[in-house]
Amino acid sequence: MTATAASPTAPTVSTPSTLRRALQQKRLVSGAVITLIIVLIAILGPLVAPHGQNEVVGPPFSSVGVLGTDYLGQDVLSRLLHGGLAVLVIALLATLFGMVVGIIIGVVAAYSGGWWDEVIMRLNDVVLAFPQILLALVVLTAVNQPRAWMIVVLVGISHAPRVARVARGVALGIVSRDFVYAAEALGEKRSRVILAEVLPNMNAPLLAEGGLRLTYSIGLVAGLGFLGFSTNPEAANWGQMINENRLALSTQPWAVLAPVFIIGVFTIGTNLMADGIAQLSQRGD
Amino acid sequence: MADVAVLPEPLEEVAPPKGRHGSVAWILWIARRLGLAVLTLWLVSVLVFIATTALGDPIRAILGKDYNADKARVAQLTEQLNLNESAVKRYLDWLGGLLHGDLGTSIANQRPVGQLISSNVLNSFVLVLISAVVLIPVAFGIAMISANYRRKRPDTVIQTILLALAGLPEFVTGILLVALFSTTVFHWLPAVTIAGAGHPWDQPSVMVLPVATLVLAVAPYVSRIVRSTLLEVLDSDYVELARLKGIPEKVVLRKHALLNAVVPGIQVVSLQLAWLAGGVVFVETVFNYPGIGALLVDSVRNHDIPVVQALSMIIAGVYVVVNLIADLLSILLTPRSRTAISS
Amino acid sequence: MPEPTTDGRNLSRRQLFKYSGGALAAVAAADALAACGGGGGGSGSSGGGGGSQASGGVLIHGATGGSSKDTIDPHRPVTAPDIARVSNLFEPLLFWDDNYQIAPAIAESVEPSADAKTWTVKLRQGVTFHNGKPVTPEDVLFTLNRVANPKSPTSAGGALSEIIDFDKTKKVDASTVNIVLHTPYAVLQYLLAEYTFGIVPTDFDVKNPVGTGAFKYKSFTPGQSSVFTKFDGYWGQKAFVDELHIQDFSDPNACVNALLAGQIQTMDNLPYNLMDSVSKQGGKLLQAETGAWIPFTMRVDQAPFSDVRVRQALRLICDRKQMIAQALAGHGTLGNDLYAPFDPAFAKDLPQREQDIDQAKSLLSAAGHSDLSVQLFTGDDIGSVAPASAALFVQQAKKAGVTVSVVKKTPFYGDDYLSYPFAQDFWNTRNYLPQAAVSELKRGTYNETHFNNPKFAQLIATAQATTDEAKRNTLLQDAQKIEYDEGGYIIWGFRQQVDAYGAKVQGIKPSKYLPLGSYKFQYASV
Amino acid sequence: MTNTVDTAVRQGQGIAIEGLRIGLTSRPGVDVVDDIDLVMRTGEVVGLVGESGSGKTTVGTALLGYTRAGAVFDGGKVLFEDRDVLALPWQQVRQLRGEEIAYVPQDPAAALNPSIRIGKQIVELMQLRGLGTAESRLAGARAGLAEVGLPNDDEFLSRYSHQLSGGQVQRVALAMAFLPRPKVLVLDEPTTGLDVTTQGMVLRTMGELCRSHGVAALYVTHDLAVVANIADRVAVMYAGQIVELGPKEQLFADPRHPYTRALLDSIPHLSQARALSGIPGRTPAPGARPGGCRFHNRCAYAIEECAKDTPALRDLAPAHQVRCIRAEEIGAWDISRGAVPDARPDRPRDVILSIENLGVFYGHKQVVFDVSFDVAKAEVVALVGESGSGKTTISRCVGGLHKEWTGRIGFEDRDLGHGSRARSAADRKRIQYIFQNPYLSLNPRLTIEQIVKRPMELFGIASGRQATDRVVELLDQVALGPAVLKYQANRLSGGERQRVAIARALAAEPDVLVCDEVTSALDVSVQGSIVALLESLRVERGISMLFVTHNLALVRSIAARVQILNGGRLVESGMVADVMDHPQEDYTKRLLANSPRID
Repeated sequence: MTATAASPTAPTVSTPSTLRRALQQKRLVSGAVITLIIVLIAILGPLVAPHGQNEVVGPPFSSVGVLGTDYLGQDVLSRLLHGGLAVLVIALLATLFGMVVGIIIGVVAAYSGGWWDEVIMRLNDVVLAFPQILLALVVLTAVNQPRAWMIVVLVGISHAPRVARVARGVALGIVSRDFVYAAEALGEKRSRVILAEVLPNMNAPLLAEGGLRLTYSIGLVAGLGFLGFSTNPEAANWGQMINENRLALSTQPWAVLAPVFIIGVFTIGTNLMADGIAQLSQRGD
Repeated sequence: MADVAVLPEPLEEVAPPKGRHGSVAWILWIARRLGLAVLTLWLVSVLVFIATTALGDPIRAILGKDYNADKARVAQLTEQLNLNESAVKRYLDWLGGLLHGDLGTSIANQRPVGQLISSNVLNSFVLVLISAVVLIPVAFGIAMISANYRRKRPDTVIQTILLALAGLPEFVTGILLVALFSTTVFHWLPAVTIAGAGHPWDQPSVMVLPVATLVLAVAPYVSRIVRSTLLEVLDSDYVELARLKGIPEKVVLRKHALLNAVVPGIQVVSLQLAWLAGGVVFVETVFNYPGIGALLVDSVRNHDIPVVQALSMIIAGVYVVVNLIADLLSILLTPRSRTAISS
Repeated sequence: MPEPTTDGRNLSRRQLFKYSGGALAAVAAADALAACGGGGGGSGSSGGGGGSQASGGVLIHGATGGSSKDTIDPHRPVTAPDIARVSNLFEPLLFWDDNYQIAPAIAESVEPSADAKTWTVKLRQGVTFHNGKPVTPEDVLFTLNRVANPKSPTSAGGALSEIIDFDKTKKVDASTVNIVLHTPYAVLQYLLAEYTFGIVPTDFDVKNPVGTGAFKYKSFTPGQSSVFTKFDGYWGQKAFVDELHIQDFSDPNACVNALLAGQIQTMDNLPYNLMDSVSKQGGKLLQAETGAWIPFTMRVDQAPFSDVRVRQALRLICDRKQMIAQALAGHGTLGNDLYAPFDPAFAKDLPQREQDIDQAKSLLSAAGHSDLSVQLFTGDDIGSVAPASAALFVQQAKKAGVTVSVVKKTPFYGDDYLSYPFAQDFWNTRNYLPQAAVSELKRGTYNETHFNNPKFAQLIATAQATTDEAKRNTLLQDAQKIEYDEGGYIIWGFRQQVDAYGAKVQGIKPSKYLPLGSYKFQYASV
Repeated sequence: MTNTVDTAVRQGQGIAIEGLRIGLTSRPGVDVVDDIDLVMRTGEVVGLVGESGSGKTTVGTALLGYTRAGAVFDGGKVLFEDRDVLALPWQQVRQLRGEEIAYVPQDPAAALNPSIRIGKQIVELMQLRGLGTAESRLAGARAGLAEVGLPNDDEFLSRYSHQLSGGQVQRVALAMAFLPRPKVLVLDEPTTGLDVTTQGMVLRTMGELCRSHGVAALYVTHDLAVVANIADRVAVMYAGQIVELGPKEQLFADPRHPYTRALLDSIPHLSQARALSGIPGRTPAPGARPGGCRFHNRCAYAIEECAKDTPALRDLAPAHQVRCIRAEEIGAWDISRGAVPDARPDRPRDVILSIENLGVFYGHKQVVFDVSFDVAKAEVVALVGESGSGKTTISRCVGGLHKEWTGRIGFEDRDLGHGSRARSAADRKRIQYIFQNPYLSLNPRLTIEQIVKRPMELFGIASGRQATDRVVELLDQVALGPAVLKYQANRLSGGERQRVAIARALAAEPDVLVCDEVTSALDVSVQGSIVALLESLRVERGISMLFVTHNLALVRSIAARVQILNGGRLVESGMVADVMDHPQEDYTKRLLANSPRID
């Protein structure tokens, strides 16, 4: 607030920078901290786990160890520490994939407008109306051993049409802004208009959507495990742990509740972050 | 088309609403939307057919261990599924049957698919309907309370609880509810659905826990969306004017704000309902509820292709119809869109 | 595990081929078996309690594993709920009793000729179908034809269809049928006692199934439930309850919850880890030894398993005790790579194979596979024990330097079933000859290991034609020695059957044959 | 200046604000408005004038005991009939609102509930309060609508706000406010965004109503010209304080505060071409206001002392108060100061852009019919019309933003393509378009440097380091320092943004600038400086301009020729001075008559 005197026309800083505003956002900060903690657990967990992920330490569903044992007598705490990274990485990649595909569809539809918009969104509706479980099972049947990228693609594809809807909605509000017309009047290429003018302005709502999608991804990756769709059946994996030990909820609840809890906390973290980002974007501009 | 929308040509003198011939416009609009819905369903049917065809040789999957031992069944199933015909012919036959309301015959138990799935479809429909009836006032009520206390303590508490609930997988919610109300702590409610030959709701207490689980799974999301829309509306000029006019806060919230926040709410609720109709596998599993989610998983596992196809089309149909209704409601509740159609 | 083996020895002394006497003898046998089950079982079950059982009421049985594929066809049951249904509506000529011994049922006796080619079936008098029609030889012939028609046999009738000579098989008089075989078969009674051989009338219609069981059909919805009512004209002990419901569950947890909430009275196949919580919350447990096994299968005609040293090495790698302790939560008996433990011919004298990593390593290196790496195919549709034991095997193999990677197939019983080089499977209790016929002979329907040993086949063929039990048992033990040394199965144990029922239920006794006292719900009261 | 609470107000005549201060909840000690004393007597219209950020709306709603979220009453009173509105329990305040003190909103199109029929909205308050019967309320609503010159049949009552035109909505809002017969009326920029003819009509209606119903009215606006037409007394606000207050005639004839004078200097006049000037710098936001006189850092007359103490509002003449220590020293002021001669009609024209028989369509709908005119080198041609006249549409066709047109647009000796993608890079480079709203026309994610540099890179004018140097040069030309290079647009004020937009246009080194209402989103003081900037570009660079505006007075200050449009057709065209002073067509005359004027 001191620049005013120097030059009469030099603008003063009326709004703090985005980073500073982000740090002032309680939701965003607490969400980021929670998320970071879980991510750290997932990354560093294998290093500090008391046992190997497949090491048998006692009878099945017994109270041996901090969180007891699971259906095979493996240590729940160790599996919890081992089983995060794969889930998080796959969920993250799947979210990214779904977001990218969805955003491309949505933005292209919004930017093209008119007839193209109608056709693209109609086809999008068709995909939305198609039961996802069928898609999952087709892929399941088609391949012997699912590879990680297939899960990524499968989960991503289930996100894409939904993201596309959101992205189109957001983009519609931007493609009609004058700066986009300004770029067109200059004769910018369509791809550049989309990449340089439209997309950067969709950051905040898309980040918020991404947070939400990440949450769903984790649920979906876990759900696919339920259908027998996981890359490495014996490796620890939060989603699979829930399914493997579901039967023991009443006898050895930690085998189920621990992964549920950690996924739940992670979800809250990412949701808080998404929420904070959304609020930030509302206050900005 | 986008060009038109951006023209800074505000406040043009608007023609008065046109009278009777608005109904023609409505019929045209509905016809167009129905046409699009049919088109969507047709494309879905193609996808469903391709997907079920891609599932591989259904007979091996159906007979499993018995494939090599039961040649007669192999021949019989080949006959029944017309596997000797070309895929295009099979698709056209199936589509033709579909249009005549003939869903084919289940491979798993040789019953007409229509008869086989009708009770499950009805069960799911009722479950979703009751859930919706409970969900809508609960979600909107919570949103209104939360918006009323915007960013004060009660709002924060409610939002945190909703976030936590949203992070809980629904089967965990279900299992916890069962433990709490049926088996471990209290013994108030039945744990699972035992329908016998009738319908689950013949014994209304059976419906309580599944409905509660579904509501707990969906309400947080709906409520959060409605809350944020409400907050947006509460910041609007017309709400400010209503306050400056001296309208009591309760009336402002109920009449001025809610009326305008309800439309995005409808869209969210409709999406969630469409999802519920096809995706309540976990809840149906936990409560042994005989609905279409469980039946679909089951049929896919059995490679009961006619049933899978029929259920997929029903789920797609529900999605399309619910969307159509939601769009219609949104337009009816938004005077601007409503009058735009009739003029 | 001493009790079951003792039982086996006792029973092996029995004269198995001849059943005589009428209803009285049957009742006596049943009593004797009840005593065996209660006393000799020693599995800690609380039995049925006996005492005064009240009539009336409805028994709802919860079963997992059902689906819209459910059937009520007496000759095509697949899943546990199917079996529960057909076991109560229909009855075969003979029963497997609770101790896995042959007992008379609709047939008073079934006796072979000296060459084991002609079998004389004497029907019990006064047995009627649910519609009141008495059981006649024509019905038996109709049923035989329905099950084992050579042109389209059911999967359960495959073995029968290959040996029965339908041209010569005939009614002798109003209560006698002669079953004539193409080739000698000394253990036909085993096949006739299976639950898949329920006798049905000549005008049988699966839409309104009529049998001779203690319950008669009322309604049936695949994947959901079926309702049966008490059959007042039953020839044996009439049911206590008025109605029997068999309710499908897709999730065992839901089933347990229903039991604890008092919504159902019995459930089969209780997951082991839920035993504690059921008994803590007032449910009762029913435990029974079985001959059911979940083997690893190695294709003997495909490298690296074509080398017998590799097969033996993998058998030595398997820590059987850990398998039982972890995959079966301790509820199982040790396996010795041999099946049919209740068969009188069971080769119990062969030394118990134990984990021996050093021996395994040296075998592997001798075979040139010291850093063996193989894929193990498994699937959820085999049952929950399979993926668990697969996971354990991966760890055990690591100790011997063998890399096993698990491939989960969905469905497992799909196109590739029977051609997996290294996989898993499950088998229910069966005696040796019928089992060997389907899984260890070249023409066997389920020869998943592709075992094809001429000497073995010769031994089996000779045994089939040998009516003298002692001689036959010697032949079969020789055959088992071959499997023990060269076979493609790793049989690490036999699982224990655990079922649960409500506190008020009485009269259910453990059975080695099928869950919940072989699903004989007529003995249960609520 | 603590006196002046009119005794009349104490006795129940009108309403008075006394020592009002409103702060921010989030930043204690920071004021939004401060030291406000203002009286509105019965039957009197007081104009409250200020630029954006001055706090005028905050003062307006304070009369109803209302602050927006985030603001809080820090002190002072609002006295109404012996009661202090700010001290009353909220139930009573609510009771006052609407019935006694009514509010007419800024943007009635947004302020009327889109989901409630207007008939219902008009009577809603009375219905809730149980005033009158259903019939009497309906009759009142009909009478009120008739009073504001609107139809009052059932069909009209059952319309929704979006089915009314802007002027109609505003008059409905007026009728709604007047229905409960309030004693005080707060009008918050009620005519912003309306066409001049509509604005004139609304203003007349409002004036009549205020006088006939004897209400005390506060008219909040940024438009001095409007105030000149309607108010009895005028208060000028700057940075949260009233800087000058006096009877209208006195204030316009003899403004004593430098800010009032600067404001008046930046207003274009219909009757003469003025060289407009802006006020340098920008209005400080709450919390960023300087100590001492809040205007001192932008004031041409400031001396050292001005920065020391906040001056009080003091009496200069009866009823004329000013908040300036140098009010007596700064000399006389003449409204005609700064007039320049109109462009000379006989100057030779070298036509660069010619529009011939232009017809424009949106789909099947034709919106512009057979328009022909041309633009010469270094000449500004104004396109003037009300909303819907097609002026912007024409400019968009010229700028390559709209494709569906017939006829010919000639540039030098060749025809321009339909839409920018159909034009050569050279044509795209040489015709640059500047948008109306600088808040929308700059990509908020890019830095100013990136924005201004882009046309140079695209057209191969400069790149890299060289381009950056050019950017600095251009920013300097539009009076922005190099400090803004790395800023994003959201850190600039509206005027600064519009300068960046102009710099972007200049970066392409164009020969023709198409300026679409480039000043209408800006405050008058900013408008003045933008106009001055454009004029200098024309003179120095010989750039031709097509200047689209609704503001006739502005045309006089900037353009040589004018084209008057109505309903997509050219109504009148010619030299600005000719058209303004001797309009031929009725439409032009009506436009001129309705334009508010100070002179």
